[in-house]
Amino acid sequence: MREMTFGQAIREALAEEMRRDSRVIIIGEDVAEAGTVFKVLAGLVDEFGPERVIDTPISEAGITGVGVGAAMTGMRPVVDIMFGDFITLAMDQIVNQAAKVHYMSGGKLRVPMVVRTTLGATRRSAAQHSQSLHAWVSHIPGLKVALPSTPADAKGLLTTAIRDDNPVVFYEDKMMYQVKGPVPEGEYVIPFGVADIKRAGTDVTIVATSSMVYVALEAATLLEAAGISAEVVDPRTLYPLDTATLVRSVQKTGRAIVVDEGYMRYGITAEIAAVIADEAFDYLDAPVKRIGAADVPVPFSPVLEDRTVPTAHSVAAAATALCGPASASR
Amino acid sequence: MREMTFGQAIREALAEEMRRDSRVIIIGEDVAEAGTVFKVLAGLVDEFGPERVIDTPISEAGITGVGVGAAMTGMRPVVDIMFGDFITLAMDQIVNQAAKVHYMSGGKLRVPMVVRTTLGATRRSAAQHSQSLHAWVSHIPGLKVALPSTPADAKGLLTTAIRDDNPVVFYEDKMMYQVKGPVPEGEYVIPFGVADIKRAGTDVTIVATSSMVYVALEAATLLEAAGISAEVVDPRTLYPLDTATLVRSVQKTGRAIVVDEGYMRYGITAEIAAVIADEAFDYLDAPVKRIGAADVPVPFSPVLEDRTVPTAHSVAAAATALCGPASASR
Amino acid sequence: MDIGVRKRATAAGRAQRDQWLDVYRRMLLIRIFEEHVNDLYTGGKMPGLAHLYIGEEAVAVGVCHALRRDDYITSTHRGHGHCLAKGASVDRMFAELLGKEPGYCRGKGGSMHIADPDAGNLGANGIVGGSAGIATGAALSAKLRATDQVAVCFFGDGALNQGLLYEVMNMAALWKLPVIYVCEHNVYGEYTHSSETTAGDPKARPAALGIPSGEVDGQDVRAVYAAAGDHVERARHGGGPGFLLCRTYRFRGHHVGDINRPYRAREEEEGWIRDRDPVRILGGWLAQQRLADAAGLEEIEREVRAEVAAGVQFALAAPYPDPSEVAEDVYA
Amino acid sequence: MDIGVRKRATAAGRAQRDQWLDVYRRMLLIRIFEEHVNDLYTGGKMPGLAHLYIGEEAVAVGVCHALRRDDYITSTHRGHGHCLAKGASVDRMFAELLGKEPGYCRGKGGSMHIADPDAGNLGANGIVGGSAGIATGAALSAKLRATDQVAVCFFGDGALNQGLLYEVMNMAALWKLPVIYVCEHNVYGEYTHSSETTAGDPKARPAALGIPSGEVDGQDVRAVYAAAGDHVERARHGGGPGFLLCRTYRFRGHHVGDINRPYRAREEEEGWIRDRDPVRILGGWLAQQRLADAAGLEEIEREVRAEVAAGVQFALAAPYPDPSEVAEDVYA
Ligand SMILES: Cc1ncc(C[n+]2csc(CCOP(=O)(O)OP(=O)(O)O)c2C)c(N)n1
Ligand SMILES: Cc1ncc(C[n+]2csc(CCOP(=O)(O)OP(=O)(O)O)c2C)c(N)n1
Ligand SMILES: [Mg+2]
Ligand SMILES: [Mg+2]
Repeated sequence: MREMTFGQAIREALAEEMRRDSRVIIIGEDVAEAGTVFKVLAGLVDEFGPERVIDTPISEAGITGVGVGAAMTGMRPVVDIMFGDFITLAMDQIVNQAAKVHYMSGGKLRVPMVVRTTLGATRRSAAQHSQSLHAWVSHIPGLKVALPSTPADAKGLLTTAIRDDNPVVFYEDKMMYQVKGPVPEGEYVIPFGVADIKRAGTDVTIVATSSMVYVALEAATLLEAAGISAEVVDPRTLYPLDTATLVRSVQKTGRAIVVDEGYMRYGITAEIAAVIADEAFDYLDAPVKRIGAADVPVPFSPVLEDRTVPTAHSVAAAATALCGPASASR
Repeated sequence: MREMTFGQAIREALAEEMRRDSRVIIIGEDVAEAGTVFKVLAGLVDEFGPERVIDTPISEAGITGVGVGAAMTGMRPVVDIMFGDFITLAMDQIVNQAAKVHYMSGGKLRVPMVVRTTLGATRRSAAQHSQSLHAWVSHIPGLKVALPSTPADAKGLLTTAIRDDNPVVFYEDKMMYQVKGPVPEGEYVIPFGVADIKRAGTDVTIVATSSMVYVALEAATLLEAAGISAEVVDPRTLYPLDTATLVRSVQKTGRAIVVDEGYMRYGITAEIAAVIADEAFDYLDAPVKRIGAADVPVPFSPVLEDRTVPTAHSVAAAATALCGPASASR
Repeated sequence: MDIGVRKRATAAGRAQRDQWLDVYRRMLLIRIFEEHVNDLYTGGKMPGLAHLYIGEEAVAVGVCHALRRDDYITSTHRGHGHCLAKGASVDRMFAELLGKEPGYCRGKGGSMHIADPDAGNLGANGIVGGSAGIATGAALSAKLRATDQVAVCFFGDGALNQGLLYEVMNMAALWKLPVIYVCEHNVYGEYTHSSETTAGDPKARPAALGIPSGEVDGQDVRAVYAAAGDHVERARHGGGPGFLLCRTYRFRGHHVGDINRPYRAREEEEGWIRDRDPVRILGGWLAQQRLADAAGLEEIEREVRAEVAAGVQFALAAPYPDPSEVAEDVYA
Repeated sequence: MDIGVRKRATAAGRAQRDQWLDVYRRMLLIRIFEEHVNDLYTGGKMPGLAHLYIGEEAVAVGVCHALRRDDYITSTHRGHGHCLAKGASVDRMFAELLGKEPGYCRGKGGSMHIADPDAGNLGANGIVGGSAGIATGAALSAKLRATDQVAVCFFGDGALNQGLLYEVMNMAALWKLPVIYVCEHNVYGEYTHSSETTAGDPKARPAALGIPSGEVDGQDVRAVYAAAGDHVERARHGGGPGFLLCRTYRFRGHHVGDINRPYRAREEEEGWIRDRDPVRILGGWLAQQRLADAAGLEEIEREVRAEVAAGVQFALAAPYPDPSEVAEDVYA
């Protein structure tokens, strides 16, 4: 299969869906000529014109609200919120409007809108450009949340997001745009709520999201050298969450670590750990462990920032600690 | 001890702190003459004047931002966000500004601000006036989060919040304002991060927040009749979270249920359940169970809304199910 | 003047008369509807909150009279009038207010969230100013789909201080979107006078963005209709957004429970109610123009009262939704 | 004229000369500082992003020259100039940009978050428009504490479209707060021309709220100083907020990595750089007024270059914070 970058896969999904469905439009800051600050949308305006790839003022609440209204009246907007940190400005439109319109109207109105935004640190961008705030929207009924880790998943999940009749918040790790991988040609759809086992293993389950999948895979390699066989499971969507696949994996391995780049406290890892601890209760040989961003605003200085993110070594160490005593007892 | 309502206790804490410290001011919509829509602040403007009890335009982001700036420059504002649902509009100011200023400035600036807001459903106020969104702010380093359940706790925790040099988000359940209880006279401070055992018990721990404490206590009474002794633990602050007390209780009872009025998914109950499942792993006789709001936008119709909130019966039923088989095995 | 012309003139006159009688009927419908809401609420039959539109009827009716059925509106917490003016039926409105199954939202929305997309009503909103984005997005959609639909965003004077409004008005101005922002300036936001919360002349705010901005007596439905009509026609033909400030007054409390209203003077209230009642103003004009006599107007009132009473009965008798519906319609 | 008067006149003339030489020095300091930032960045020594202020020096320096040290400012992602103009020292600035321990924020803030409260600088902000609330709140604080401090909020033309700005300007107008909103209109927000994002005349927006609103040539530091001074004096004496639109241009890319700049014409850039360089404009005026000669200005430049070079050396040699500091200062 042909290889392409994560960013190109995003672009391809958008281009294919825009060709297929004239209701699909893109709205955001510097999305047209500039093709976004990450250059992910480069060229789309040339093919689809400024009527469908719309440069906006710097008004995150406003453009999200405009997206909601357009979605309610026959369009399928893809709203671009440059940095996930800026979703703070659009929470009312996402949570009180987009997420609730269908329900509040007794099912009569729909909001087929995608909010594409980013997460992830280590770009030395400091506290307001580095957050992974995907827990907030995952908390809200009415929203769906996807966060692909590979170029193929990016294409498949974004296509699904655009075709979904509900508001979907779609998270891309800024550090992954250059990651390469095989991507199916033509229409490619991945259903929401289906986790993907990125690596099979038997001793410990590492649940990892977005770019943490790479951290987990690297950890798995380290662990393999130490004689521990790790299974890496990528939920791919946080809502709907494929608990069945997660639980099945842990029933097999008896141990689980959850890795996500957001904050641990009241975050993604809490939900997934709680679900596993509950549903795989009788199978667990050890408590479920969680790894996430350090509990601090993201600092600028590289020597500090590097201490805030999960690494293959920290994940491997946690897995070793988890398997150690139990392995010994086997 | 004299009795007063939850609302009166809030008012007393504010009045006492405003007398004690001229830097304390109140900013919000209809806080002055009207004393808020919940009448909680009635009379404060008469004592402290419109310079310190400031009626604002309907501008949640703006008033929060003004609060941050005032807090950075020598004042101690208490910002009133009428409904917790409207915090959606102020997330940038709370999360990207208030929570991070101290850290980003290398410790030089401080934001001693309290955001008082509300949570809780069953007022037939529908989807945009009934949410319990306290999980969001609990997720963010730099913020502290308190949610008292009794009038005395309300006074003690609000006093502490006002004296804290950090931004504190303070949640009051709208349905609790008329709840009465004893409240200490004069200065009364409750340290953050100290859970309170509202009822001692031996068979099951019910961790409950805010008004869910009453639901849990009622459930405990029902359970007592069924021969099950429930311990009700109120964390009182979500950050800092008194995990030691929670874990100690579960080490004793071997079973835990977490009840919070927010959504379960990626919410408060997830964090608390994950912490207990981890730290009390060797003591748990059954998986930790969670109870929260139904996973839907809050509906208007009473017949529907009543189905969305935890009740003493649903909590008691969960506890019975949890204790049943194990009790049998004892 | 030959007979043909006279006939045509008479036909035009009749159409003109029918039009204003219809407008009168609709204003009265809102008035009487709201009086019944008040009674249902104080009688303990309606849960939640009720923000009555009494006194402001000319705004919703005048503006919606200038709209087509397929034009869009967004509404507010004080939204019953907008819904009725845009074509909602009384019985399903009441049913929604009581949380009943045949309500417009199957009881899920209630007073603050009635939506009626069949009539172009994209929904009321419990967030002050919260629908400004939706209305603007609907206008963008109309433009992109190349229909000639227009969107109207109703909001109160309090909503003038929500930043979102300026963000979306800016986009509407830049992109020449067919949206009209209608500010219902009833002088108070909750319990605070607008002079304490709103600096400057509200009309100047959209004007600063290059949006044609006018002001009208919101108690005079014919004036509202004329002013709205200008904005609608311009918007419909590609001329871009408009802003209409309607000076009005809510005759009742912020919500039904707001009884004492210490924040405003009784004389002020009485003055508006006595001199500036939009229903009476139109009724007076109809009489003066000899387009209707007292008996005719009474006949309309009888019909309206019957319609409203039937609506109340319908709603009271209607079933609640099945509790299992609570989990439906979360996702499409 | 007796000798006393002549002496006083000469003293006044000297003070006047010294003032403008000082202003010149400060603008040049920013210019040369930023050139070194560029080099550090392209040389791979500075992590993150660098938004250079080159071309806009007269705005920060002109405004801050009208302020007292205890007055407040809030700054932006393009904030180095504001920091230096308000009194930050070059060495600790560079240290912060390199994430070093002696930096203004101990390396935690970096380019977009430098704060220097000792000099009244409440911090740069990575959220476009994000500091408008902070500046307004600082003004409220000054008013409540009855100091006569003034707060200045610097922001770009792109920030004109963030709703927060209108929410807080409204409050500033209502409460007559001592805050001046200074819009650095450099024509672009990132890669988009302001005409595509900003409807109407920006000055009209605050004017609509009743805020005195003016425009000035942002390349002429004396004009900026005069205009800012008027606003500051009014604000300081209880006259309430002001708004100053400074027409300027960023000579470089949006950030250092913005090399090709396809979104704007080379001629446009060259025209501004050739004709509208604020440092050269003041230098020319100083020479014309015989307040300085070429040698004098060169001497200043030598001193500034030495200061900046020393600052770079200081920062390069400075230690990183201890990694354990990562967990400090989350809570006070
Ligand atoms: C964002 C937000 N803030 C506050 C409220 C509470 N609230 C409900 S109605 C209202 C006053 C609105 O005033 P206005 O816009 O003038 O409308 P009116 O009630 O006068 O029709 C307020 C503050 C709300 N619903 N939403
Ligand atoms: C809320 C928010 N949205 C978007 C961005 C990304 N961004 C950074 S700078 C910038 C352009 C700002 O333009 P302007 O205000 O004119 O300032 P300038 O860069 O021209 O000095 C944008 C969109 C941001 N930092 N914050
Ligand atoms: Mg009003
Ligand atoms: Mg700019």
